[in-house]
Amino acid sequence: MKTRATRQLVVIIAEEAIEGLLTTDVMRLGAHGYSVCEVRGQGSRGSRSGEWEAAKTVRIEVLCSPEVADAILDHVLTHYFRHYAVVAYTFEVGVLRPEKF
Amino acid sequence: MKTRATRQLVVIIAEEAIEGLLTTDVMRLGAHGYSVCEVRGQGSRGSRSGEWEAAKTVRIEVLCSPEVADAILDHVLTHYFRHYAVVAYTFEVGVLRPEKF
Amino acid sequence: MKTRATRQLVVIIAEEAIEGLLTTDVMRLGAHGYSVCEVRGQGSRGSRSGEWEAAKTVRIEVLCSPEVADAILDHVLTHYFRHYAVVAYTFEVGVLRPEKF
Amino acid sequence: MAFDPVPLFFVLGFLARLARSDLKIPGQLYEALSIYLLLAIGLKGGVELAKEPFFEVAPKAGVTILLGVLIPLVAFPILTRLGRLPRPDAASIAGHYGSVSAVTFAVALDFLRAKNVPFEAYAPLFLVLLEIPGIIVGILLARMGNLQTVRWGPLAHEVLLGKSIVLLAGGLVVGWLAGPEKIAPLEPFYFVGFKGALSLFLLEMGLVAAGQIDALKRAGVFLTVFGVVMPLISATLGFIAAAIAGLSAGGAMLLATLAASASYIAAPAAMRIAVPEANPALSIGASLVVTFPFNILVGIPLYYFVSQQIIG
Amino acid sequence: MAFDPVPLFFVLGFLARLARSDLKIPGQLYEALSIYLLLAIGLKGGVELAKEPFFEVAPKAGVTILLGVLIPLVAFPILTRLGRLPRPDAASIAGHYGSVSAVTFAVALDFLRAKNVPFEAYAPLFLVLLEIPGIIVGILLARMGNLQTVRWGPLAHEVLLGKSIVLLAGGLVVGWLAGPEKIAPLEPFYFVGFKGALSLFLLEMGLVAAGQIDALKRAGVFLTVFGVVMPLISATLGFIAAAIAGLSAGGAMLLATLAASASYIAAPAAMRIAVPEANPALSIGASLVVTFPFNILVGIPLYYFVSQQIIG
Amino acid sequence: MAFDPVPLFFVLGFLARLARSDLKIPGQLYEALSIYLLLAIGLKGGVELAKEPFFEVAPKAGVTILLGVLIPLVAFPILTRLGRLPRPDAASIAGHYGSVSAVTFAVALDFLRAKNVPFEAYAPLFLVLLEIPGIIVGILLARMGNLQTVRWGPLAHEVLLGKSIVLLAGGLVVGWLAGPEKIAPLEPFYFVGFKGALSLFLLEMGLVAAGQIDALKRAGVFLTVFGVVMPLISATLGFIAAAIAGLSAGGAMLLATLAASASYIAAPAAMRIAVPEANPALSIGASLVVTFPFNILVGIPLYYFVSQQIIG
Ligand SMILES: Nc1ncnc2c1ncn2[C@@H]1O[C@H](COP(=O)(O)O)[C@@H](O)[C@H]1O
Ligand SMILES: Nc1ncnc2c1ncn2[C@@H]1O[C@H](COP(=O)(O)O)[C@@H](O)[C@H]1O
Ligand SMILES: Nc1ncnc2c1ncn2[C@@H]1O[C@H](COP(=O)(O)O)[C@@H](O)[C@H]1O
Ligand code: NA
Ligand code: NA
Ligand code: NA
Repeated sequence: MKTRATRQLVVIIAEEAIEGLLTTDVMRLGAHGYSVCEVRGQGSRGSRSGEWEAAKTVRIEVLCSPEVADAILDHVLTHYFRHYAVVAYTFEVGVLRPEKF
Repeated sequence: MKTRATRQLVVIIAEEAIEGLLTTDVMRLGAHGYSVCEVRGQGSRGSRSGEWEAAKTVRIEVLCSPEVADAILDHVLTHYFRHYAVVAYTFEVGVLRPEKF
Repeated sequence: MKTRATRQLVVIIAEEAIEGLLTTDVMRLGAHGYSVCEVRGQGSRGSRSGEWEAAKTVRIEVLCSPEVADAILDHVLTHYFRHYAVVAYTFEVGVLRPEKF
Repeated sequence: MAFDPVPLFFVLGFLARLARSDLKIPGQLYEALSIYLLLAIGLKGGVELAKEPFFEVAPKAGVTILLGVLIPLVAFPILTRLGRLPRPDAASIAGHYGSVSAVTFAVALDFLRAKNVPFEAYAPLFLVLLEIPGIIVGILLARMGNLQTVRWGPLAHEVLLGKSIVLLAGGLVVGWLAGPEKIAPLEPFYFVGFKGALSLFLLEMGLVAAGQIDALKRAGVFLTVFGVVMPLISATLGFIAAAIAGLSAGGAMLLATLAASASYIAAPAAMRIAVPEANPALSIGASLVVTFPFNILVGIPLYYFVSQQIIG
Repeated sequence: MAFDPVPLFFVLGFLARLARSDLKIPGQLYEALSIYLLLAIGLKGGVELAKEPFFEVAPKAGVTILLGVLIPLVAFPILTRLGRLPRPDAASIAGHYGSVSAVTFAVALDFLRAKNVPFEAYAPLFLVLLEIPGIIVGILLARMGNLQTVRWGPLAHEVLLGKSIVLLAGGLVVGWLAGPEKIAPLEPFYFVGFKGALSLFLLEMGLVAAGQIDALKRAGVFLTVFGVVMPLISATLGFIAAAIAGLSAGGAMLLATLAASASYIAAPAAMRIAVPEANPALSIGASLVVTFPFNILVGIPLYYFVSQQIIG
Repeated sequence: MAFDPVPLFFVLGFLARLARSDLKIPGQLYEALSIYLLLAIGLKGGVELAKEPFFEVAPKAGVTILLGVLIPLVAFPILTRLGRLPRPDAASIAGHYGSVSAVTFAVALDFLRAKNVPFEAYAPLFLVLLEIPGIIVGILLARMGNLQTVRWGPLAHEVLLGKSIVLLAGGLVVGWLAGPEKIAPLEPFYFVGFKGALSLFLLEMGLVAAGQIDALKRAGVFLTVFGVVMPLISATLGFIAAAIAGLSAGGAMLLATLAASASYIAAPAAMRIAVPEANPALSIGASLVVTFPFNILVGIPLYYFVSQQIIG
């Protein structure tokens, strides 16, 4: 397998009510893009079926540099973890066109 | 990049008919949550377009400890692989709030 | 945690207009399956909300051998990166039933 | 010659998918239309049921349930002996044919209404009664000898509280409790629009059925033939049951259609859980790709013709 | 006795979900129906508004806004003193009850139309006017002392340009600009089909409400009782406001229903952003699982009865 | 003054999105409505087509196809010479303007019906005939000299079996096969509800168009002007074609509207595959953000006025 440049993939799973806040913050912190998909799920706050406005959950994925990844995760930790249903994780991936991220 | 606590992300792609069985099993085996999204796709059993009941496929992702990940994967292997359209994989991720998973 | 056979997961995020071309190519290059989910997002070409035909984006994930992963990524790089909205990355995962991929 | 447009919509969808058109079904439109159709059928039946004395309906209901038990028992030996299918596959397919297709029923209803043929207006009750027994018989046939291996809990759930039963039976109860006068303001939505919604749903069914053509290939010649012959056998049994129950020509045609129809929603879901080793491609290939179009295009006019000959 | 089918659909959905049926709401059908209902309410109101002189409507609008400010101010001390709830939770819940539920209003409209009771046909204007003030008062109650901590920008956006305000107010303006004659060809779509669409939406609301039963458990006994008593208090305030504004019996009943209803769309979204430390399970448990069904099943007939006694 | 509500819905959606309201289009509602509208247009046209002798329609069809070939040939030099656009962009945009917008046609149809203006009722046939030629000419213009670089297989597929062609042409055939009497029971669904569904779709188009305002910025001043001037040129060509074909005033207005309209569904999809180096922001900015609203708000009344002057 070829060796490729690496970047971090940050994934944030959160209630849809704060999707707008989160994506604005993500871009402000230096990411160049993100992708969102709708999920349903279960966690410590019970089940979130996605059937109506307040029960929607989104999964946001951001491909970015390790520095931006740190900034995003720290920001999520300080600003959102306390009061919102949020899960976040990160891992390293090999990318094409690393200069894009 | 900061060093973070790690956990396993387990992903199971399966026909929707067994979503209820799988998520119940996942929680019983020690996971504290999961997220589900709907996918369409193709595999050894042909194409699954998701257009009607029996052609739906879901992607379940579970963030959990390595032990729980092993338990889930072994369970899927013994109970579902033989008769159902199932794909499963796992990888390590860095997480915030490791005690949650 | 048990040691497992590894494979590559290749993820391609692209405008839906070329989903058919991409999935045909992916299978032709040796993959045995793929899963697609619909996303919305933002990138260098601005925001893609997914609301109407030309603004749809898909996320294609392919579990495959490292060789096939290389072939897919190289193909995407040569054939699609120039003119289409495409993001692609890859990482290693532990799998069950490695012979399937 | 003027064709009935409803089956034409099915043909349009079928051909579009065969030609690999990019016409796609929004999955949630499919779900929305099926919720609508099931509720509309149930409501109408419930309103009518309110008018009937119980002792008038009960024996007919009994005969209907027996019919649902009988059909899979007839289908099973055909599938194992003639078709040489393994027990789980044969049992699963038998269960599909014992159960029913609500959309096939809807097309038959629409057919009779267009021709102004009278029928027992509480006929949707038959649809509700026929959905479950066939599935249960199918599962029992698959598990004969080792019933303890079935996960009965989730299964009972799946079967008794499946979407179609809840909507049909729920609609029946709502229609029954509300009565004709209170339901009247819902008519423009649920009844005047019915045929149009049905036409759109059949377009989608055409796309879905053609999308399963691979399943048919795996099902093979025997199951293709079975998918045409079995509805004829079941319809015959349906006519006999109708005669015993003393139904009108219209009612007999509806019961024959129900008998002839095969489930492609409730039964597949139940069988995946109860009989996972049965290959779903076989039952879906036969019921959805052969029997469903056969009934829509050929069966319904045929059962109508027969009903007029023998009863009308 | 013949039941009104519309609330029965809610009960059907509620029971289906309690029984853990696999009947699911296609999320986009839910959204489509809510867009449709809000537009239809707005359009109808706008057409009627075009007929009214401004000075006739303005004072009634003023009283309505005052009502929206008053209700959370009444609810808040009940929640902090009697319920011993922390300030953010009490304020958030007060905001939910100060705002309104468009679907509850739609059911009340349908109730009056079915009984042919006349009412101020521009009543949807009250709905528009009542959505926002309660939410703002709730946020102010939560943030008293430290208003600078609120992210006012995104919040103003969320509140003033939320889906329901845009559709209701937009519908009002379109109806008002187009007038009765030009709107007439839209009648079959937006008005004749209204009750049917409402019935389907209530089926979905039944599923949603029963799905939030856990939230109610977390909300506890006090909030369950509050969810029944508060609408009665608010409805009383609504009747007083209606008397001051000089509304007809029908109009008074609608204003009482609006006052009694609690928001479960606009308010939750605004509170998540403005008062994140408030537990959403509490407000949703009370407003959606208790107050919404209470109003649909008991409140509306009750407010109607009262309106006929005191004004009719 | 009373406004026509249908364009007002577009304005409402447009303003809501510009104000960054959170009002969102459920993607599948958009798809469902577009399936519905295309089928309804096709069906109606098919029913009418059944009444016409072939030799009456054939020459008009021929003129229509020529019109579809001519428009991109006129647009292309304007785009390359005046606009100094690179060949692929100019060709792609020319193709968009050679093809048509079914929704613009639907609004024009509704406009004539509201005014009771008679027109050739098989006009949807023109819509079907005009969708494809313009796209093909656009692709040929882009690939002149190196036609072998085009992936013709997937392309032919995309163009000939695209959603809109299948639904329009399929509806035509179903309507033609079924005839007026058999289609009658589908009227409440497909025709009485048409204007309402169109109003909802235009609300969504308003949101979509305003969401593409960035594309317009990238398209620049020249393409903004082009988006207003080109429809006027095309409409003129449409009127000339109508005169040659001997259409009535209503029919001429419809053909002019079709000529003036630019594709934003079929053409973008085809161009992405056939001419990937063309920047889609340019064609979408012009066709969707300028020409579509221009036709809905100004063009259609204008073409109507002109048609009455020169033919009516
Ligand atoms: N362990 C987990 N694995 C995957 N997703 C999770 C997990 N825990 C929570 N989630 C997702 O995050 C949402 C909020 O979680 P919580 O705040 O724990 O209720 C849930 O509805 C799930 O969609
Ligand atoms: N190699 C693969 N990569 C990603 N998804 C896959 C792969 N193989 C199968 N799938 C997914 O799993 C489903 C069932 O696969 P199968 O059982 O192989 O038919 C497919 O419909 C795909 O959604
Ligand atoms: N850094 C990123 N992380 C995740 N997704 C991205 C990123 N950049 C772009 N995307 C996705 O890829 C699509 C096309 O990107 P672009 O070509 O940069 O406009 C966007 O609409 C996003 O869905
Ligand atoms: Na049957
Ligand atoms: Na209130
Ligand atoms: Na044109």
